[in-house]
Amino acid sequence: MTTVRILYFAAAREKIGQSEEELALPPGIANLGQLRALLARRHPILAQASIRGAVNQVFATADTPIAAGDEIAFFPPTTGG
Amino acid sequence: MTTVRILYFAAAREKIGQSEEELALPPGIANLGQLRALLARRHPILAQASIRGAVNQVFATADTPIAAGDEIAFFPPTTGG
Amino acid sequence: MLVRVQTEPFDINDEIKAITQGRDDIGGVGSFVGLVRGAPGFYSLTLEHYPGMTEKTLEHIAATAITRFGLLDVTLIHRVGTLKPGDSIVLVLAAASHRADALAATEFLIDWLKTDAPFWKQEHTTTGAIWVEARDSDEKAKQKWQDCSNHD
Amino acid sequence: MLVRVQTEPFDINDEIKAITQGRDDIGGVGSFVGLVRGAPGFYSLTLEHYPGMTEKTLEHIAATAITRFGLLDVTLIHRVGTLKPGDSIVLVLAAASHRADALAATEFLIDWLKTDAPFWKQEHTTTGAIWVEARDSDEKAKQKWQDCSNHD
Repeated sequence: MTTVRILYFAAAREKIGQSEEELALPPGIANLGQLRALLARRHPILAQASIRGAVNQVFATADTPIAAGDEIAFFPPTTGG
Repeated sequence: MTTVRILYFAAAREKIGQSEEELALPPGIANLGQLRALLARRHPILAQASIRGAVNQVFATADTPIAAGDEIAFFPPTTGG
Repeated sequence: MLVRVQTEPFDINDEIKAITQGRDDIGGVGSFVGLVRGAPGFYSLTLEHYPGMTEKTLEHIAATAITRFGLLDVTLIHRVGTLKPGDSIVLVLAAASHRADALAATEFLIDWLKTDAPFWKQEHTTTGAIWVEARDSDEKAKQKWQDCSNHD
Repeated sequence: MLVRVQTEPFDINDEIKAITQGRDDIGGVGSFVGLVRGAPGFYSLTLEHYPGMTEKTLEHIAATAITRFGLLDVTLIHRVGTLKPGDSIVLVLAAASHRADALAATEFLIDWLKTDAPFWKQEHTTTGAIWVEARDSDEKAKQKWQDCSNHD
Protein backbone atom coordinates (compact mmCIF):
# COMPACT_ATOMS: atom_id res chain seq x y z
CA MET A 1 0.00 0.00 0.00
CA THR A 2 1.44 3.38 -1.02
CA THR A 3 -1.45 5.57 0.06
CA VAL A 4 -2.75 7.10 3.26
CA ARG A 5 -6.42 7.36 4.17
CA ILE A 6 -7.45 10.81 5.36
CA LEU A 7 -10.62 11.41 7.39
CA TYR A 8 -12.32 14.72 8.19
CA PHE A 9 -14.87 15.28 10.96
CA ALA A 10 -17.42 17.84 12.07
CA ALA A 11 -16.81 21.42 10.89
CA ALA A 12 -13.65 20.31 9.03
CA ARG A 13 -15.64 17.70 7.12
CA GLU A 14 -18.30 20.27 6.24
CA LYS A 15 -15.82 22.93 5.10
CA ILE A 16 -13.80 20.46 3.04
CA GLY A 17 -16.97 18.96 1.60
CA GLN A 18 -15.90 15.34 2.00
CA SER A 19 -15.50 12.96 4.88
CA GLU A 20 -12.55 11.03 3.54
CA GLU A 21 -9.99 10.79 0.79
CA GLU A 22 -7.22 8.47 -0.29
CA LEU A 23 -3.83 10.05 -1.07
CA ALA A 24 -0.68 8.62 -2.60
CA LEU A 25 1.99 9.79 -0.20
CA PRO A 26 4.26 12.18 -2.18
CA PRO A 27 8.03 11.95 -1.67
CA GLY A 28 9.28 14.23 1.11
CA ILE A 29 6.11 13.93 3.19
CA ALA A 30 7.29 12.10 6.32
CA ASN A 31 5.33 13.61 9.18
CA LEU A 32 1.88 14.95 9.98
CA GLY A 33 2.93 18.61 9.77
CA GLN A 34 4.22 18.16 6.22
CA LEU A 35 1.08 16.34 5.12
CA ARG A 36 -1.10 18.97 6.72
CA ALA A 37 0.73 21.83 4.97
CA LEU A 38 0.29 20.02 1.67
CA LEU A 39 -3.42 19.41 2.22
CA ALA A 40 -3.99 22.97 3.45
CA ARG A 41 -3.32 24.23 -0.10
CA ARG A 42 -6.56 22.54 -1.17
CA HIS A 43 -8.35 22.71 2.22
CA PRO A 44 -7.60 26.10 3.85
CA ILE A 45 -9.35 25.12 7.12
CA LEU A 46 -6.43 22.78 7.84
CA ALA A 47 -4.20 25.86 8.25
CA GLN A 48 -6.21 26.85 11.32
CA ALA A 49 -4.24 26.15 14.49
CA SER A 50 -7.36 24.91 16.29
CA ILE A 51 -7.74 21.93 13.95
CA ARG A 52 -6.27 18.82 15.56
CA GLY A 53 -4.78 15.76 13.94
CA ALA A 54 -4.64 12.05 14.67
CA VAL A 55 -2.50 9.29 13.21
CA ASN A 56 -3.91 5.77 13.39
CA GLN A 57 -6.62 6.93 15.80
CA VAL A 58 -4.25 8.54 18.30
CA PHE A 59 -3.82 12.31 18.79
CA ALA A 60 -0.71 13.42 16.92
CA THR A 61 1.49 16.50 16.59
CA ALA A 62 3.23 18.04 13.58
CA ASP A 63 6.33 15.90 14.07
CA THR A 64 4.45 12.58 14.36
CA PRO A 65 5.87 10.33 11.58
CA ILE A 66 3.47 9.05 8.95
CA ALA A 67 3.84 6.21 6.49
CA ALA A 68 1.89 4.56 3.70
CA GLY A 69 -1.09 2.63 5.07
CA ASP A 70 -1.70 5.07 7.93
CA GLU A 71 -5.13 6.40 8.84
CA ILE A 72 -4.88 10.17 9.28
CA ALA A 73 -7.67 12.39 10.64
CA PHE A 74 -8.25 16.13 11.04
CA PHE A 75 -10.99 17.65 13.19
CA PRO A 76 -11.88 20.61 15.44
CA PRO A 77 -11.49 20.44 19.24
CA THR A 78 -13.83 17.79 20.62
CA THR A 79 -17.14 18.79 22.21
CA GLY A 80 -18.53 15.54 23.59
CA GLY A 81 -19.65 14.69 27.08
CA MET B 1 -46.09 18.36 80.36
CA THR B 2 -43.38 18.21 83.04
CA THR B 3 -41.38 15.34 81.62
CA VAL B 4 -38.74 14.81 78.93
CA ARG B 5 -38.62 11.82 76.63
CA ILE B 6 -35.17 10.23 76.39
CA LEU B 7 -34.16 7.96 73.50
CA TYR B 8 -31.13 5.68 73.22
CA PHE B 9 -29.75 4.23 70.00
CA ALA B 10 -27.36 1.55 68.82
CA ALA B 11 -24.64 0.53 71.32
CA ALA B 12 -26.02 3.02 73.87
CA ARG B 13 -29.47 1.43 73.65
CA GLU B 14 -27.99 -2.05 74.05
CA LYS B 15 -25.80 -1.12 77.03
CA ILE B 16 -28.62 0.73 78.79
CA GLY B 17 -31.05 -2.08 78.02
CA GLN B 18 -33.91 0.14 76.91
CA SER B 19 -34.63 2.29 73.90
CA GLU B 20 -36.53 5.03 75.66
CA GLU B 21 -37.62 6.41 78.99
CA GLU B 22 -39.78 9.21 80.31
CA LEU B 23 -38.24 11.40 83.04
CA ALA B 24 -39.77 14.10 85.21
CA LEU B 25 -37.27 16.91 84.84
CA PRO B 26 -35.74 17.43 88.33
CA PRO B 27 -35.18 21.01 89.56
CA GLY B 28 -31.74 22.38 88.64
CA ILE B 29 -31.50 20.42 85.37
CA ALA B 30 -31.54 23.12 82.72
CA ASN B 31 -29.18 21.92 80.01
CA LEU B 32 -28.13 18.72 78.27
CA GLY B 33 -24.86 18.40 80.20
CA GLN B 34 -26.66 18.45 83.54
CA LEU B 35 -29.22 15.87 82.38
CA ARG B 36 -26.48 13.67 81.00
CA ALA B 37 -24.51 13.75 84.27
CA LEU B 38 -27.67 12.79 86.15
CA LEU B 39 -28.46 9.91 83.81
CA ALA B 40 -24.86 8.70 83.80
CA ARG B 41 -25.25 7.62 87.42
CA ARG B 42 -27.69 4.95 86.24
CA HIS B 43 -26.25 4.52 82.72
CA PRO B 44 -22.43 4.66 82.90
CA ILE B 45 -22.05 4.58 79.09
CA LEU B 46 -23.36 8.16 79.00
CA ALA B 47 -20.16 9.26 80.77
CA GLN B 48 -18.19 8.25 77.66
CA ALA B 49 -17.08 11.33 75.73
CA SER B 50 -17.79 9.62 72.40
CA ILE B 51 -21.54 9.42 73.09
CA ARG B 52 -23.33 12.26 71.34
CA GLY B 53 -26.54 14.01 72.29
CA ALA B 54 -29.48 15.58 70.45
CA VAL B 55 -32.27 17.84 71.65
CA ASN B 56 -35.48 17.79 69.64
CA GLN B 57 -33.76 15.88 66.84
CA VAL B 58 -30.86 18.30 66.42
CA PHE B 59 -27.26 17.65 67.52
CA ALA B 60 -26.68 19.37 70.84
CA THR B 61 -23.81 20.20 73.18
CA ALA B 62 -23.57 20.17 76.99
CA ASP B 63 -24.80 23.77 77.24
CA THR B 64 -27.86 23.28 75.00
CA PRO B 65 -30.89 24.27 77.15
CA ILE B 66 -33.56 21.66 77.79
CA ALA B 67 -37.12 22.04 78.99
CA ALA B 68 -40.13 19.89 79.80
CA GLY B 69 -41.61 18.36 76.66
CA ASP B 70 -38.26 18.03 74.88
CA GLU B 71 -37.16 14.91 73.04
CA ILE B 72 -33.60 14.08 74.12
CA ALA B 73 -31.43 11.39 72.50
CA PHE B 74 -28.05 9.81 73.22
CA PHE B 75 -26.12 7.68 70.77
CA PRO B 76 -22.62 6.73 69.55
CA PRO B 77 -20.98 8.46 66.55
CA THR B 78 -23.02 7.72 63.43
CA THR B 79 -21.88 5.05 60.98
CA GLY B 80 -24.30 5.36 58.08
CA GLY B 81 -23.63 5.86 54.39
CA MET C 1 -35.58 17.73 47.06
CA LEU C 2 -36.32 14.15 48.06
CA VAL C 3 -35.07 12.37 51.19
CA ARG C 4 -36.23 8.86 51.97
CA VAL C 5 -35.44 6.06 54.42
CA GLN C 6 -36.51 2.63 53.22
CA THR C 7 -35.84 -1.08 53.62
CA GLU C 8 -36.23 -2.01 49.93
CA PRO C 9 -33.59 -1.43 47.21
CA PHE C 10 -33.70 1.75 45.10
CA ASP C 11 -33.60 2.13 41.32
CA ILE C 12 -31.15 4.90 40.46
CA ASN C 13 -32.50 5.18 36.92
CA ASP C 14 -36.01 5.87 38.24
CA GLU C 15 -34.67 8.42 40.72
CA ILE C 16 -32.72 10.30 38.04
CA LYS C 17 -35.80 10.27 35.82
CA ALA C 18 -37.86 11.68 38.68
CA ILE C 19 -35.62 14.71 39.03
CA THR C 20 -34.85 15.31 35.34
CA GLN C 21 -38.19 14.63 33.67
CA GLY C 22 -40.22 17.58 32.46
CA ARG C 23 -37.35 20.06 32.61
CA ASP C 24 -34.37 20.86 30.39
CA ASP C 25 -32.14 23.04 32.59
CA ILE C 26 -30.13 20.20 34.15
CA GLY C 27 -26.75 19.70 32.46
CA GLY C 28 -25.44 17.00 34.75
CA VAL C 29 -26.38 14.65 37.57
CA GLY C 30 -23.63 13.45 39.89
CA SER C 31 -24.33 10.40 41.98
CA PHE C 32 -22.90 8.06 44.54
CA VAL C 33 -24.12 4.58 45.44
CA GLY C 34 -22.71 3.04 48.61
CA LEU C 35 -22.59 -0.75 48.84
CA VAL C 36 -21.98 -3.30 51.60
CA ARG C 37 -18.48 -4.74 51.26
CA GLY C 38 -17.82 -8.33 52.18
CA ALA C 39 -15.18 -9.54 54.63
CA PRO C 40 -14.18 -12.94 56.04
CA GLY C 41 -16.63 -14.06 58.74
CA PHE C 42 -19.04 -11.19 58.03
CA TYR C 43 -22.42 -12.21 56.68
CA SER C 44 -24.81 -9.27 57.11
CA LEU C 45 -25.35 -5.93 58.81
CA THR C 46 -28.34 -4.26 60.38
CA LEU C 47 -28.86 -0.54 59.93
CA GLU C 48 -30.62 1.25 62.76
CA HIS C 49 -31.65 4.91 62.60
CA TYR C 50 -33.39 7.66 64.56
CA PRO C 51 -36.75 8.18 62.81
CA GLY C 52 -37.58 11.86 62.63
CA MET C 53 -34.06 13.13 63.24
CA THR C 54 -32.86 11.17 60.20
CA GLU C 55 -35.28 12.88 57.81
CA LYS C 56 -34.71 16.27 59.44
CA THR C 57 -30.92 15.89 59.12
CA LEU C 58 -31.03 14.65 55.53
CA GLU C 59 -33.28 17.57 54.57
CA HIS C 60 -30.89 20.00 56.22
CA ILE C 61 -27.87 18.49 54.44
CA ALA C 62 -29.70 18.57 51.09
CA ALA C 63 -30.80 22.19 51.58
CA THR C 64 -27.26 23.21 52.55
CA ALA C 65 -25.86 21.62 49.37
CA ILE C 66 -28.53 23.22 47.18
CA THR C 67 -27.58 26.67 48.47
CA ARG C 68 -23.84 26.13 48.51
CA PHE C 69 -23.53 24.64 45.02
CA GLY C 70 -26.54 26.25 43.35
CA LEU C 71 -28.05 22.84 42.69
CA LEU C 72 -31.29 22.29 40.80
CA ASP C 73 -32.26 19.21 42.83
CA VAL C 74 -31.00 16.64 45.33
CA THR C 75 -32.09 13.09 46.18
CA LEU C 76 -30.91 11.24 49.31
CA ILE C 77 -32.10 7.68 49.89
CA HIS C 78 -30.78 5.53 52.73
CA ARG C 79 -31.72 1.94 53.38
CA VAL C 80 -32.25 0.49 56.85
CA GLY C 81 -32.80 -3.05 58.13
CA THR C 82 -30.67 -6.06 57.29
CA LEU C 83 -28.32 -5.91 54.30
CA LYS C 84 -25.85 -8.39 52.87
CA PRO C 85 -22.50 -7.96 51.11
CA GLY C 86 -23.11 -6.54 47.63
CA ASP C 87 -26.36 -4.80 48.64
CA SER C 88 -26.72 -1.06 48.09
CA ILE C 89 -27.04 1.12 51.22
CA VAL C 90 -27.21 4.72 50.13
CA LEU C 91 -27.96 6.84 47.06
CA VAL C 92 -26.93 10.46 46.60
CA LEU C 93 -27.99 12.45 43.52
CA ALA C 94 -27.04 16.07 42.82
CA ALA C 95 -28.42 17.82 39.73
CA ALA C 96 -26.89 21.06 38.46
CA SER C 97 -26.57 23.16 35.33
CA HIS C 98 -22.88 22.29 35.13
CA ARG C 99 -20.94 19.16 35.95
CA ALA C 100 -18.42 20.67 38.37
CA ASP C 101 -21.18 21.70 40.78
CA ALA C 102 -22.99 18.37 40.46
CA LEU C 103 -19.82 16.38 41.22
CA ALA C 104 -18.56 18.57 44.07
CA ALA C 105 -22.02 18.50 45.67
CA THR C 106 -22.19 14.70 45.41
CA GLU C 107 -18.99 14.44 47.44
CA PHE C 108 -20.20 17.07 49.93
CA LEU C 109 -23.51 15.26 50.41
CA ILE C 110 -22.06 11.82 51.10
CA ASP C 111 -19.32 13.25 53.35
CA TRP C 112 -21.88 15.09 55.51
CA LEU C 113 -24.38 12.26 55.49
CA LYS C 114 -21.68 9.92 56.81
CA THR C 115 -20.95 12.00 59.90
CA ASP C 116 -24.28 13.73 60.59
CA ALA C 117 -27.17 11.47 59.64
CA PRO C 118 -28.17 9.27 62.62
CA PHE C 119 -27.62 5.80 61.22
CA TRP C 120 -25.70 3.00 62.95
CA LYS C 121 -24.40 -0.24 61.51
CA GLN C 122 -24.20 -3.48 63.43
CA GLU C 123 -22.30 -6.26 61.72
CA HIS C 124 -23.30 -9.87 62.15
CA THR C 125 -20.23 -12.07 62.03
CA THR C 126 -19.36 -15.66 62.78
CA THR C 127 -18.07 -14.47 66.18
CA GLY C 128 -21.14 -12.38 67.06
CA ALA C 129 -22.69 -8.95 66.54
CA ILE C 130 -20.37 -5.93 66.46
CA TRP C 131 -21.31 -2.25 66.30
CA VAL C 132 -19.26 -0.59 63.56
CA GLU C 133 -16.90 2.09 64.90
CA ALA C 134 -17.00 5.57 63.38
CA ARG C 135 -13.92 6.32 61.30
CA ASP C 136 -11.67 9.33 61.77
CA SER C 137 -11.37 9.52 57.99
CA ASP C 138 -15.09 10.26 57.71
CA GLU C 139 -14.84 13.13 60.17
CA LYS C 140 -11.85 14.50 58.23
CA ALA C 141 -13.72 14.18 54.94
CA LYS C 142 -16.47 16.36 56.38
CA GLN C 143 -14.07 18.89 57.88
CA LYS C 144 -12.48 19.64 54.53
CA TRP C 145 -15.79 21.32 53.57
CA GLN C 146 -15.58 23.58 56.63
CA ASP C 147 -11.96 24.69 56.34
CA CYS C 148 -12.78 26.83 53.32
CA SER C 149 -15.93 28.84 52.85
CA ASN C 150 -16.15 27.86 49.21
CA HIS C 151 -15.23 24.72 47.34
CA ASP C 152 -12.58 25.23 44.73
CA MET D 1 -14.19 -2.16 31.85
CA LEU D 2 -16.99 -1.34 29.44
CA VAL D 3 -16.96 1.42 26.81
CA ARG D 4 -19.87 1.80 24.42
CA VAL D 5 -21.12 4.24 21.80
CA GLN D 6 -24.83 3.97 21.11
CA THR D 7 -27.84 5.89 19.79
CA GLU D 8 -30.36 4.56 22.32
CA PRO D 9 -30.71 5.75 25.95
CA PHE D 10 -28.88 3.89 28.72
CA ASP D 11 -30.25 2.54 32.01
CA ILE D 12 -27.84 3.50 34.80
CA ASN D 13 -29.39 1.00 37.20
CA ASP D 14 -28.69 -1.85 34.76
CA GLU D 15 -25.14 -0.61 34.22
CA ILE D 16 -24.39 -0.43 37.95
CA LYS D 17 -25.87 -3.91 38.38
CA ALA D 18 -23.62 -5.18 35.58
CA ILE D 19 -20.47 -4.05 37.36
CA THR D 20 -21.50 -4.86 40.95
CA GLN D 21 -23.33 -8.16 40.57
CA GLY D 22 -21.56 -11.32 41.67
CA ARG D 23 -18.91 -9.52 43.74
CA ASP D 24 -18.78 -7.92 47.18
CA ASP D 25 -15.55 -5.90 47.15
CA ILE D 26 -17.08 -2.66 45.77
CA GLY D 27 -17.81 -0.13 48.52
CA GLY D 28 -18.96 2.69 46.28
CA VAL D 29 -19.88 3.60 42.72
CA GLY D 30 -19.50 7.22 41.64
CA SER D 31 -21.35 8.30 38.55
CA PHE D 32 -22.06 11.20 36.27
CA VAL D 33 -24.89 11.54 33.77
CA GLY D 34 -24.62 14.39 31.26
CA LEU D 35 -27.84 15.79 29.80
CA VAL D 36 -28.74 18.11 26.93
CA ARG D 37 -29.67 21.53 28.30
CA GLY D 38 -32.32 23.59 26.58
CA ALA D 39 -31.91 27.17 25.34
CA PRO D 40 -34.12 29.61 23.47
CA GLY D 41 -34.24 28.76 19.75
CA PHE D 42 -32.37 25.47 20.24
CA TYR D 43 -34.34 22.34 19.46
CA SER D 44 -31.89 19.44 19.05
CA LEU D 45 -28.28 18.49 18.59
CA THR D 46 -26.51 15.89 16.51
CA LEU D 47 -23.52 14.09 17.96
CA GLU D 48 -20.90 12.94 15.47
CA HIS D 49 -17.90 10.80 16.42
CA TYR D 50 -14.84 9.07 14.97
CA PRO D 51 -15.63 5.35 15.07
CA GLY D 52 -12.60 3.36 16.11
CA MET D 53 -10.71 6.27 17.65
CA THR D 54 -13.64 6.90 20.00
CA GLU D 55 -13.56 3.40 21.47
CA LYS D 56 -9.76 3.38 21.57
CA THR D 57 -9.69 6.72 23.41
CA LEU D 58 -12.43 5.77 25.87
CA GLU D 59 -10.62 2.52 26.66
CA HIS D 60 -7.39 4.42 27.23
CA ILE D 61 -9.09 6.94 29.54
CA ALA D 62 -10.81 4.14 31.49
CA ALA D 63 -7.54 2.18 31.85
CA THR D 64 -5.72 5.30 33.01
CA ALA D 65 -8.35 5.96 35.70
CA ILE D 66 -8.31 2.31 36.85
CA THR D 67 -4.56 2.49 37.43
CA ARG D 68 -4.49 5.99 38.88
CA PHE D 69 -7.34 5.52 41.38
CA GLY D 70 -7.09 1.77 41.95
CA LEU D 71 -10.61 1.28 40.62
CA LEU D 72 -12.39 -2.05 40.52
CA ASP D 73 -14.34 -1.21 37.35
CA VAL D 74 -15.29 1.59 34.95
CA THR D 75 -18.18 2.07 32.53
CA LEU D 76 -18.22 4.79 29.86
CA ILE D 77 -21.27 5.09 27.59
CA HIS D 78 -21.68 7.94 25.10
CA ARG D 79 -24.69 8.48 22.89
CA VAL D 80 -24.48 9.68 19.29
CA GLY D 81 -27.09 10.78 16.78
CA THR D 82 -29.83 13.33 17.37
CA LEU D 83 -30.71 14.31 20.95
CA LYS D 84 -33.21 16.78 22.37
CA PRO D 85 -33.15 18.97 25.48
CA GLY D 86 -33.54 16.77 28.56
CA ASP D 87 -32.02 13.70 26.85
CA SER D 88 -29.03 11.99 28.45
CA ILE D 89 -25.74 12.10 26.49
CA VAL D 90 -23.08 10.41 28.57
CA LEU D 91 -22.71 8.01 31.48
CA VAL D 92 -19.58 7.61 33.60
CA LEU D 93 -19.37 4.96 36.35
CA ALA D 94 -16.36 4.40 38.61
CA ALA D 95 -16.41 1.55 41.13
CA ALA D 96 -13.92 1.40 44.00
CA SER D 97 -13.42 -0.07 47.45
CA HIS D 98 -13.76 3.39 48.98
CA ARG D 99 -15.88 6.38 48.09
CA ALA D 100 -13.09 8.97 47.78
CA ASP D 101 -11.50 7.05 44.91
CA ALA D 102 -14.83 6.42 43.18
CA LEU D 103 -15.79 10.10 43.29
CA ALA D 104 -12.40 11.51 42.29
CA ALA D 105 -12.23 9.05 39.40
CA THR D 106 -15.72 10.01 38.20
CA GLU D 107 -14.58 13.62 37.88
CA PHE D 108 -11.31 12.59 36.22
CA LEU D 109 -13.15 10.41 33.68
CA ILE D 110 -15.67 13.03 32.58
CA ASP D 111 -13.00 15.77 32.47
CA TRP D 112 -10.77 13.68 30.20
CA LEU D 113 -13.62 12.38 28.08
CA LYS D 114 -14.71 15.97 27.40
CA THR D 115 -11.37 17.01 25.92
CA ASP D 116 -9.99 13.77 24.47
CA ALA D 117 -12.82 11.63 23.14
CA PRO D 118 -13.54 12.47 19.48
CA PHE D 119 -17.17 13.58 19.67
CA TRP D 120 -18.59 16.77 18.15
CA LYS D 121 -21.91 18.45 18.78
CA GLN D 122 -23.86 20.33 16.16
CA GLU D 123 -26.81 22.32 17.45
CA HIS D 124 -29.95 22.74 15.38
CA THR D 125 -31.49 26.11 16.10
CA THR D 126 -34.19 28.29 14.62
CA THR D 127 -31.41 30.22 12.86
CA GLY D 128 -29.62 27.17 11.45
CA ALA D 129 -27.06 24.52 12.37
CA ILE D 130 -24.11 25.56 14.57
CA TRP D 131 -21.08 23.49 15.56
CA VAL D 132 -20.55 23.81 19.30
CA GLU D 133 -17.25 25.50 20.20
CA ALA D 134 -14.89 23.76 22.62
CA ARG D 135 -14.74 25.53 25.97
CA ASP D 136 -11.56 26.69 27.67
CA SER D 137 -13.06 25.58 30.99
CA ASP D 138 -13.07 21.96 29.77
CA GLU D 139 -9.38 22.15 28.87
CA LYS D 140 -8.63 23.65 32.29
CA ALA D 141 -10.67 20.95 34.03
CA LYS D 142 -8.50 18.34 32.36
CA GLN D 143 -5.25 20.16 33.10
CA LYS D 144 -5.85 20.14 36.84
CA TRP D 145 -5.28 16.37 36.70
CA GLN D 146 -1.90 16.87 35.05
CA ASP D 147 -0.51 19.58 37.35
CA CYS D 148 -0.10 17.10 40.19
CA SER D 149 1.05 13.53 39.83
CA ASN D 150 -1.51 12.36 42.36
CA HIS D 151 -4.98 13.51 43.26
CA ASP D 152 -5.30 14.71 46.83
